Amino acid sequence: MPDTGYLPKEKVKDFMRELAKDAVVYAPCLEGDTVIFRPFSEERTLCFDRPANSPPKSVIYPQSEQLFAFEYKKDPEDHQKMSVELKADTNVPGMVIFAARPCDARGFTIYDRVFIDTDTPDPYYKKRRENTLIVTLSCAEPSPGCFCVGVGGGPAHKEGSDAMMTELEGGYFIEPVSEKGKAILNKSMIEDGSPYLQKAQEAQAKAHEAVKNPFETDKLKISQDLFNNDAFWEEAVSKCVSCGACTYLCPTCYCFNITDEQASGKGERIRSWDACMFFHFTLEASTHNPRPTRFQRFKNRVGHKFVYYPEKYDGAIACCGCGRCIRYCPVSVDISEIVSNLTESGQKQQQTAGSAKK
Amino acid sequence: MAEKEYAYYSGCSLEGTAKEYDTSLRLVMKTLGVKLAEIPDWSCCGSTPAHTVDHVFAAALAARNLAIIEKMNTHTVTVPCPSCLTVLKKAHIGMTTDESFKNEVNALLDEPYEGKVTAKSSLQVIYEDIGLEAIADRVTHALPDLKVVAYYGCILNRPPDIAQFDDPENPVAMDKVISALGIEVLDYAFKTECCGAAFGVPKRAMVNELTHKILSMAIDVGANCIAVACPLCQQNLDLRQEQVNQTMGSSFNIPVLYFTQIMGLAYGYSPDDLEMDKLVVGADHLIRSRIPVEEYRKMKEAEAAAAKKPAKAKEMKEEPKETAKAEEN
Amino acid sequence: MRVGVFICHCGNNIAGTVDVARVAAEMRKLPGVVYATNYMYTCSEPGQEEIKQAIRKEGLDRIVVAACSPRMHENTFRKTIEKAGLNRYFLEMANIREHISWIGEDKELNTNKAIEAVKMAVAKVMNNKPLYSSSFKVNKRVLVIGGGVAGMQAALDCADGGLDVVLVEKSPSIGGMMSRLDKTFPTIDCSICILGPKMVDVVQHEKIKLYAYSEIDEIKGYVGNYQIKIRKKATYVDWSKCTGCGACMEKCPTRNAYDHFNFGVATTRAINIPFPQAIPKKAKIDPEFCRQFTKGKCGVCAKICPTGAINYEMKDEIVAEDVGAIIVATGYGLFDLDKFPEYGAGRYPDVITGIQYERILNASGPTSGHILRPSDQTEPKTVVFVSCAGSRDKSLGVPYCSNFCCMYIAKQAILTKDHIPDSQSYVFYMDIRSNGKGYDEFTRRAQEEYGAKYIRGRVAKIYPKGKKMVVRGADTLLGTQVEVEADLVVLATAVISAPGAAGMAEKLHISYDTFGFYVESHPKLRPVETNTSGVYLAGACQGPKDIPASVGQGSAAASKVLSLFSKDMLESDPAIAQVNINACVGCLKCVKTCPFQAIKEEVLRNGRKVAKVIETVCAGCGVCTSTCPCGAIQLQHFTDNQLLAEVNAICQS
Amino acid sequence: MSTEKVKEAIAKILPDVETVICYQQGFDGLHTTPLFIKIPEEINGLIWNPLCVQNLTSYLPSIKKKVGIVVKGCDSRTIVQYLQEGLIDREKIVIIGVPCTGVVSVKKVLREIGHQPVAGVAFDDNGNIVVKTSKGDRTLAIADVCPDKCATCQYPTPIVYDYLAGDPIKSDKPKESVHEDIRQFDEKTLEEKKAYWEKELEKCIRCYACRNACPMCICQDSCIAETREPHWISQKLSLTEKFMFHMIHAVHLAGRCVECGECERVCPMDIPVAKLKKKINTEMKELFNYEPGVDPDGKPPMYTFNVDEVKIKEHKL
Amino acid sequence: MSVVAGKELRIVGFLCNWCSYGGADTAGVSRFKQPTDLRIIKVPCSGRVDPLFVVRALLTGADGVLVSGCHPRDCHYTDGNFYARRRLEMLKRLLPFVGIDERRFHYTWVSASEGQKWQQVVTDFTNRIHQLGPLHVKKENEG
Repeated sequence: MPDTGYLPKEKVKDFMRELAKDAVVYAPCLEGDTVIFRPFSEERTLCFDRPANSPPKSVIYPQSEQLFAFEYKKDPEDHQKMSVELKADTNVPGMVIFAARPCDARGFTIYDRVFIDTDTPDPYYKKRRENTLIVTLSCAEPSPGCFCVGVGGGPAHKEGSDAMMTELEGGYFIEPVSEKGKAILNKSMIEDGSPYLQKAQEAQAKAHEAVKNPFETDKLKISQDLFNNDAFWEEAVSKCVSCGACTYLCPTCYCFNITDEQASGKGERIRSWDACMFFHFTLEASTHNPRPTRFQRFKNRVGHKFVYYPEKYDGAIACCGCGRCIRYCPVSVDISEIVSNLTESGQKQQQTAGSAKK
Repeated sequence: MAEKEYAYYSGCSLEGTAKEYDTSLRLVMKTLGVKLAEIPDWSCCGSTPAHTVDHVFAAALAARNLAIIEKMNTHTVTVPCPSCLTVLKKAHIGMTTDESFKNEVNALLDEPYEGKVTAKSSLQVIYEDIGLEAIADRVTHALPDLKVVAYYGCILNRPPDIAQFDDPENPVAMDKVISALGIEVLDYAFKTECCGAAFGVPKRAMVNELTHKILSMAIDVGANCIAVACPLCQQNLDLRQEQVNQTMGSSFNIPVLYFTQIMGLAYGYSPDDLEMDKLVVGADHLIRSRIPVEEYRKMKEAEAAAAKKPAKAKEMKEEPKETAKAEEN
Repeated sequence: MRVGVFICHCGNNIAGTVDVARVAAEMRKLPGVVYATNYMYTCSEPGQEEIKQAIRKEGLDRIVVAACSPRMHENTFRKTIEKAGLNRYFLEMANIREHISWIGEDKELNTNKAIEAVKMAVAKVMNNKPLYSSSFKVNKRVLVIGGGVAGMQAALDCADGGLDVVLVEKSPSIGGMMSRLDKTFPTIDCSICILGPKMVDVVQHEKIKLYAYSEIDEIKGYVGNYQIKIRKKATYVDWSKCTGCGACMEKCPTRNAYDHFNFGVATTRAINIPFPQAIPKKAKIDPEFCRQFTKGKCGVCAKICPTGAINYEMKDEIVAEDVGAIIVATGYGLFDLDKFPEYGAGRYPDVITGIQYERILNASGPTSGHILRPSDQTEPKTVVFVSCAGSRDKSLGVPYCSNFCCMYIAKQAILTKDHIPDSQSYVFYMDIRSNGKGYDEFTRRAQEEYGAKYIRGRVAKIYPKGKKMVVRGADTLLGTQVEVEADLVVLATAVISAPGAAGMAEKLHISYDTFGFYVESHPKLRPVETNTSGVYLAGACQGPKDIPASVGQGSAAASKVLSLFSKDMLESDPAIAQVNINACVGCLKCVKTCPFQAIKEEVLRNGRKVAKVIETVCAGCGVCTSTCPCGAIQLQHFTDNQLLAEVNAICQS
Repeated sequence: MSTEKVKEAIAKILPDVETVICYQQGFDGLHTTPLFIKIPEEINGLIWNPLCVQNLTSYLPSIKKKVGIVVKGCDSRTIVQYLQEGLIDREKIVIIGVPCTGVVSVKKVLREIGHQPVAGVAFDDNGNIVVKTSKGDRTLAIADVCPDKCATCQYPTPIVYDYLAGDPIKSDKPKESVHEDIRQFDEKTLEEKKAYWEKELEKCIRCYACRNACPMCICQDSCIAETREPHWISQKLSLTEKFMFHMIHAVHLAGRCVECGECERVCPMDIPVAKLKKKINTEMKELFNYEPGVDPDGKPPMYTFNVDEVKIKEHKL
Repeated sequence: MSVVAGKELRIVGFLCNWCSYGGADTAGVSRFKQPTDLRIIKVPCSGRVDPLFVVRALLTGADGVLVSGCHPRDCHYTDGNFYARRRLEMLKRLLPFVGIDERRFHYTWVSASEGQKWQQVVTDFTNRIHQLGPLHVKKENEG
């Protein structure tokens, strides 16, 4: 069996149909102008030419999921006695995320550290993660605002992918990354990829060249002084409207909330995404809120990605540089600009600018 | 002013026994600037025994005409005969308030009726749409001898939820219209008393008694003329007077005119124009004193001057009719 | 949470069409419900005792009673649970009688509906919070609106009980309708002779402040603390100077002013004192007729007045009074003749109304008590009375009985015979309603001793014939048409609500029925209370009433006020709006929409603007809660979460 | 041209105010982003062109100090509405109005250029925007890529201002055209409309960008979409809850929405949420002849009433 | 437990305490028979009814929603129903825009004395909802 594969463009749909035989295949589909990961079906319009508006994170980590359903049950003999019946549906079908971007796939590795590589893995996430095959499509050119190379990724970075496709003139060059990924090379539509290896490598290198690194360094060094300076944050993000677009579109944001919903003695426990940009995120029962202002919340978002998470996980940055938070920000807040201002070199520039102020 | 246009549903009486009502109405409407549009291929209104037998059928007869009118330029129809009017309005109201009734009726019709027609009696059109001012404006002749009571009969204003016009117990429209002509109208308590006409054949004695009451009350209040707006009323009060006189020992000789005939007289039409010759009790003696308004005014002014009441002269000019009445009293 | 549910059979009222045992059994399955039972009469003493015991024994902390309407017994059960140590607001009622058992025919559907209704109540009660009343001071003054016999009685009783009374009467004299009557049934004693002394008592009572010829402009506030604005209408006579000598009235050249007191039976002067016994006995000018006003010159009264009281420049004056309770005694109105075209609609002078005839009979009336018919001032020999002129007639919008016409017709028939011994009275009637003490005997006397001929039937038409009025009607007992040639016809016109009754109700925030009569709290058990606490009803403003009933209600209303004022402090209803200052964003939209100006802006120490509810002013309507976009202001006991719990109980089951 | 006038005006007012809110270049040629000018040196960062789309006024209620702000005609309606509702102190705001002939919808440009990364943007004198991409330049008429609100704009010149940078412009758009889209949409059948909203709202990710960008969404941190007290909706991502959230937004904006279109502009999932609010505005106009943000003395119709409502007829069963 | 399948639909009624709830009581006291579908939620005033309650009910399972208050000018709280009228009319006009038949939502005025009117309102509205059939706005799309 060859190490790489090649999928002619005209066979893409056949290939997806094949995959869909024993899994739900999520692929970027066009709805109006919006590209969204949807379960593949014939009537959908596929769109591979730009990253989806929202990443495929909800496939493995749904925006809201029922952890379990509960029902209070009375003892028929003694109505004073009551028990709670819990039901959890842990059935997960086989799933394929198809044509996600490398950054989207890399995002899952950030979740894995939190949800799986721990003493108490999260069963819901783990099961979905294990049941999902991720086939990515390397980026041919950068999208507005994206900066994967600045955070250790790249347009053809393979971390998190099970297999990666690279678009060539007549088809897609396929590189398996994991064992799971290798299996797809067996499918009948896949041809031998070795004749295309060189072209694919060239395309990948060219794409890498085109992506700008806003930090101008591979080793980000955040200035602790600046990071802990409230005035910096107040100045930097006074325009932020504190919505959740950045976090909900982020392939690496994983904060969640757990709520119970109940009526007439029945209900469910729901885990749903939460966003540190929301006031309610840190609102305490006492009505005290340790992060009442927008800049404090914004600081947390940047801090989580570039300071706290790396501290905990051997320097791994919890940002994949997909650029969605910049592209879709209602007020065009640019996290890459803020982070580069936070670096020690950025700090120097700041100081020169700041001294000019009154 | 743009000419007002109405569809005109004359009904069968006005083609026959009440031809003079039709003639006088057309003349008056012309004078008042109202165009009466003929209704093509109109048929019986249904005010036949039909409505005592089958409501749907009776309504269908009426609705056929309404459906025709609905296709005309104007959706308002004027109806001189109160019987026709009642039936048309009843069908309209029934069909616009009860969907299933509408469907039942329309099932009998070739062209369905959608409920867009407004039916008004000719009196209502003259009283409400044209108005007293316009009525008075066109008067050319004074009729100083006329002392009128208005008799409305039983169905012109009733039942009130169908007629939707004037007061069912004490109607005033005809009184006001005739007053506007400068003609004396007397208060009359039997405006809506039953004349019994419907029983003219089977219960003649009863009808004679009822008619007698109506006529004698008119005489009692000092009237010398009865104005009506219904072919059946006219026929009953006029034609039956002799019969009443014979059976009840009275000696009535009081003309019963359509209000449109009275209007015609005030507008200068000749008794022949108005087909007054069709009256059984003639009205010639009342019309003899007819005189153009200008002359009448001058005459009255002269009388007043002679009576040496210069102070009153002013008022007389403004309200010659009032003064005339006051002096007669 | 330990909820107890009590399902009432209400005898067979509920149990007849609802399977109450099944409802209770279903409730026992409900989480949170630890106790559910059904009982024959939950509102009875033992029924309430059972609730109390269950609370103690089962440790219940929330109670649901499924029974009749909460409008009926909510207070009963609130007190019950309070006695057992629970906060009264830990009660919810499910109305399974008026809203279920009495209106649904299918027992299965009813039972299911009852189960849902109780579930809704359980869902709500689990969201209930304990609420505590606060107390506030009461202004122990009372406003009485209307100086008729009911209002006077109420004012006197309150004043005798030691309260300060403000009595407002819109006409120039107190006395109301009763002061117009000649005699009263069934005793035939002189009306003004028994009313006159009461009128004097009112004006002389040091505790009563009388505003005659005044109207209520504005009512603000709440029970215990009302702010009233009274409009003293311009009389153009300085009443502090007027001695009531009547010289002005004698000399006034305008003789054709409409005589309101005599209902137009006679005319009066443009400056007049309404009647000899008027209280206050002061003159007032009717500018509609006064030449000084209509023609701009005259001034006779000003010249003649010995005390110089006339002031043509006088304007309405607004005075403010603060009171703690209000008694409404605004009386009634009467149908006009123009409602009856078949009776001539007022065209015939000899067809008059009962109250007009009352004035003709009255010794101090325009004919000095001689019965003379209006058209030619001759004595009528045949008088026809038509009862139910408008009353009990749906087509005229008066389907109800006017209550006292049967009686006054009998009285007037008797008086007619007394005045004119050779007269004959006829009475057309539908039914004779004489259900008071001595009343039936009285109507019989009219027939048997005074020879009044009673004809059972309605009058179809009245028309003139020469000098007579012909009354044509049906005699339903004989089954014939009858015609009576009368000299005078008296119509017992329908009693209707007082003119302006609806407007007054709106000022008072009390409800009125289709006919404009004010609605009492409960037709049987709270007949003088209204749904607005601190506002009470007396007399015919609540419905047609004769004198004894009006007087009785006047006293009853007074006793209600006296017992209300027996405490120095009143408890406020805690079911009012409350602001969560943490959630409030200070947009103050609630301030804009509050119908009571009960919300104001408050600035917190950190400079943040928030809304603040003035507890005593808030009436608990909840308009603010549905205005507030962020749910920061919540009407207690009807919070969003409480109502949503009910919605969810219905929709998400 | 206007840019210089705006800069002049800012220079003039800057000594009086804490900060001036205006625009600067964003992360790429197509995007602008707010600029808060505190010192004169920062004025150079200002840009003024048809890409200055954002309604900056939404920052005003939360700023306590005296500020200056640059507004277009449409933006000024927000200020008028704030004044009607007493949400800002007019004394503390210095308004630099800029007459505007229409801005550019970034979403529409991206659609036109096939969502290519943009290298640069220029404007010519003929009302065109020239977009540079790796695949060449693309010239688009601004009128073709303006937001829908510009196509029927009635208020090109700000309604309130202290300084006007430029000459007033009169609207040449017929007044009836404003609600034409709503009327047309309303002609669809109930099923079509239901299907339409189900499809659109299903995309919602409840990021609340529409809410937070909305200048009239004054609750912000207290929004009942997130609270448990009161607990109107759950955090479940069901269509029902998404629907409910957007109905809350619409109903809370009844008679208040100034049609700035921010909710729709900022939606990362391209949901036409402004339509719901515009529908209510159409009805407010019809029922109460009320248009939000036009008359500083106006009264928002939901916070007042007439005893006799001329246009509200009792509904029969 | 739910509405009786096949016989009933879910109708939620918001009734003001002073007029319409009393009117429903009056109808009950007078034994005016009515369909059983309606579930009544008592509110102090129709002005308390946030239009969003109606939306919530229609979205989560109600087939029809009825709001009834005091007649205009006759509000126990003077103005509450005037606000209600504006808000509910706004909602009534918004509903069809999002594909909900406005006939499923009715608001009206019934006083405490109008037992007969209440019977008529309940009967007619229930009939109307039965004619329209069940509403299926509810669709659970778990994300």
